[in-house]
Amino acid sequence: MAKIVGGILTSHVPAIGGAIARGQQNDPYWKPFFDGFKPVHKWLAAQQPDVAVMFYNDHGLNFFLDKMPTFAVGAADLYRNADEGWGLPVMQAVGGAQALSWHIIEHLVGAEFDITTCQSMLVDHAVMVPIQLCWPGAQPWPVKIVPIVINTVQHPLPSPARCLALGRAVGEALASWQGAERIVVLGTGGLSHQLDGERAGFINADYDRFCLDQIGPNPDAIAKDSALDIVELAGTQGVEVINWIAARGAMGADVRELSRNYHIPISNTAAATMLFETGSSLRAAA
Amino acid sequence: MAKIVGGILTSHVPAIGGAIARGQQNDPYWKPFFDGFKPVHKWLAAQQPDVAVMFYNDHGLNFFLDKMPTFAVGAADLYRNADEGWGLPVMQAVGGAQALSWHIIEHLVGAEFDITTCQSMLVDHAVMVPIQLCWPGAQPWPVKIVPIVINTVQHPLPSPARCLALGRAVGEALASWQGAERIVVLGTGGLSHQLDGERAGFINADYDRFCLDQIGPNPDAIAKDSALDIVELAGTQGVEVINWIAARGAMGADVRELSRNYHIPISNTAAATMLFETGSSLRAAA
Amino acid sequence: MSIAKAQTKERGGKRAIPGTPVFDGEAAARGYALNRMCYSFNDAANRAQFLEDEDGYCARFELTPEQREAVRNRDVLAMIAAGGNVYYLAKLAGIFGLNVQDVGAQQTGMSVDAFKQMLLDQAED
Amino acid sequence: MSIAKAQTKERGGKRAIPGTPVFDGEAAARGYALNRMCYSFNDAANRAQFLEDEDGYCARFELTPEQREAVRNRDVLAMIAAGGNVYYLAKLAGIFGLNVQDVGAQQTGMSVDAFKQMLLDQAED
Ligand SMILES: [Fe+3]
Ligand SMILES: [Fe+3]
Repeated sequence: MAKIVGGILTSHVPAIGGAIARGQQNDPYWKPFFDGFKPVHKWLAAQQPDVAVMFYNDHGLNFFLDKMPTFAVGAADLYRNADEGWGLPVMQAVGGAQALSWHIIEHLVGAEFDITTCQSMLVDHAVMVPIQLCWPGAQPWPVKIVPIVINTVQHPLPSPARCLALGRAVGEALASWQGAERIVVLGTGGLSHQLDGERAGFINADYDRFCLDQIGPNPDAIAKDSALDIVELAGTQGVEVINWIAARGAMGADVRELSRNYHIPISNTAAATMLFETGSSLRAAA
Repeated sequence: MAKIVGGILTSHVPAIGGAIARGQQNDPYWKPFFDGFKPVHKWLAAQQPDVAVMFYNDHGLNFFLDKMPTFAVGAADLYRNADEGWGLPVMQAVGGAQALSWHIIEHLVGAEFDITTCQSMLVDHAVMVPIQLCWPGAQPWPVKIVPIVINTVQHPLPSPARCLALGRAVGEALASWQGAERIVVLGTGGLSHQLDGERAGFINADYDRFCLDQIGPNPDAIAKDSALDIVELAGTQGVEVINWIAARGAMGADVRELSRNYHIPISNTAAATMLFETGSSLRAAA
Repeated sequence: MSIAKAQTKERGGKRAIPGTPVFDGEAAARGYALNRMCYSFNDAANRAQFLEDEDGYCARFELTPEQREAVRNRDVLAMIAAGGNVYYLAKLAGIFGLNVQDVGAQQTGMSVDAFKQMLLDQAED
Repeated sequence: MSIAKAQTKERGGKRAIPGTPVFDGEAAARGYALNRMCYSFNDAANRAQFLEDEDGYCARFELTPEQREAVRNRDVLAMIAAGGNVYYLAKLAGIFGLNVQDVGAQQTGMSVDAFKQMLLDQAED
């Protein structure tokens, strides 16, 4: 039986990829953020997950407005990264956990989630930056992925409550998967930031603290707000926290926070990283 | 206030488009099918709808397996037809009811339907054949459309019950639309047919009669079966009847059947056409 | 409803409907290259290129040997066994001048005339 | 939660959040040509073509006069007013060598240094 070993929530700011490419992890500007991954590295070395189920949003690499899914699930055996137009190095492709993808898809459609299935898909910095952060320098990447993409670009966005329900349905699918994989759940994006408009540069540390405190024990408290509420509270791109909400749903009912890091600013963003142990791994340890 | 004047359900077999292009409507093979549209023409001339909300499935023109939505809603102001690879003449583009599309999209996402929005989209014979059947020779086409695409290609398909719920949610959106349009709902595809496998040529007149009898008064009776049940009962492509189910949902609770036609065979298909007056137009007439 | 469903079997935990391909994830993963090639035939220029150089065109889309063989033999059941989906395969059949009756006849082992007659014989009146 | 939401106004029945573009259907319909052009900038060859012949490139994507003017002036707020979405516009900004701090400074009327300092000043510790 597959096992959900835990979950990682992290920002995916493109500039982090640039800092990695330039080896700036220990520069004063970057060190407070990268240091947040030390407990994650230690935990991953111990847990050795085989598969990462990743909730994120595409930033105009794979999806355009001609076909913009609310929720998309990858079903490929390989996901290529590509040029996004602003100079990040193109990363090595990452393998897909294809059979698990189809298992999740069958469960989601059966549970009345109207997903778009993607048998070929490019993955952008929202996948590649977190992978580089979790497994720095690893080649080939030590995990296969199931990418799950949430629309944060074109309003109307899915409600945070719907994202939480999606995550929980993915968690049910993982719980019923008969493979032997060790699975880690990732949610990428956020926290508060806004790139566009006269309010560009907006950061809301109070709201971010609320999210960091609630996402583990009480994600419904975050998910009760509407997507537009979160745009107002966290900024136009801060709404990417819906990826965290969905990922949290997939972790199952019980989680224990193992580490957290919060740092302002990385680029225009309040950057955060959290690590959770899940109920199933807690039980295994008990 | 917008008004839903009625609904039309019809097969969309590509060969019908070929027969129209060759002017074969009165040939003995074709006449029994085309004659079924006489009451539709008379009714449309009286009702003069401005907008057609069309539920159909794409046949590999606009969507491929790289991005295959369960439900997609068009949001363009113009929809082009294109070469599908087997020789049908390319039809004149049809206008889009763009503001109504976004109204429907807002309502559907708010009601937790995880649709894909399509701001540019090619429409295939499943749109153009029914339009030619309803408005023969009209140039420009007298209606603008809202295309709503249901996945009948890649299993898992949405459950028939989910399709009915989608249609009902679209009906709610139409009922709350403040525009002055007269709206007709179309559902295209079916009835029983199977193109592939050793069972190719399968037709199930008993099941089709059941659908024709129930779709008006009791669509839930059809929608209670699973998509695979319907594949078994109606054939691999006969499952396109889920487009009819969704369209029926959008017509509202009360409909009155005005005409029906059923004819075997058109190409490999049991071809059918139904015309319904909707509750709102019944009330207006009363 | 009084219609009895045809006998179904379970195959690897999945429902099987005799003579009826269900294009699920497993089939789709197997068939991706073939279906992608067929999808390209929406474009007349691509159809012409295929007719000019079938080998080169199939190689460009990285068909599996099984898929290449099925295409070479114009064998629709073999294409389906190799993961082909009929919505896409129909575009390939069009290149060969085959319509859905021709394709149906081939899959059922009938002559085209017999297949057409079988369809007509299902008329109700 | 004790955080008071910022004041919002209704504008044509829609919720407005001050200084905060909401990329809804209306904006998207207005901005489609501009966003489509920006999406093309994922491809380095397209970025080079734009730099070689900006007028021709914008004409090919049928930008509206308002969009063309906003691009000519490198005016991000005007691009957004013309329906641009920042996820796509960021690719255009990249061509001009502007990062998100440059873009933020321009939109807020600050110098880039002041904008960066504003970000740093929000640090909590
Ligand atoms: Fe992001
Ligand atoms: Fe069809």
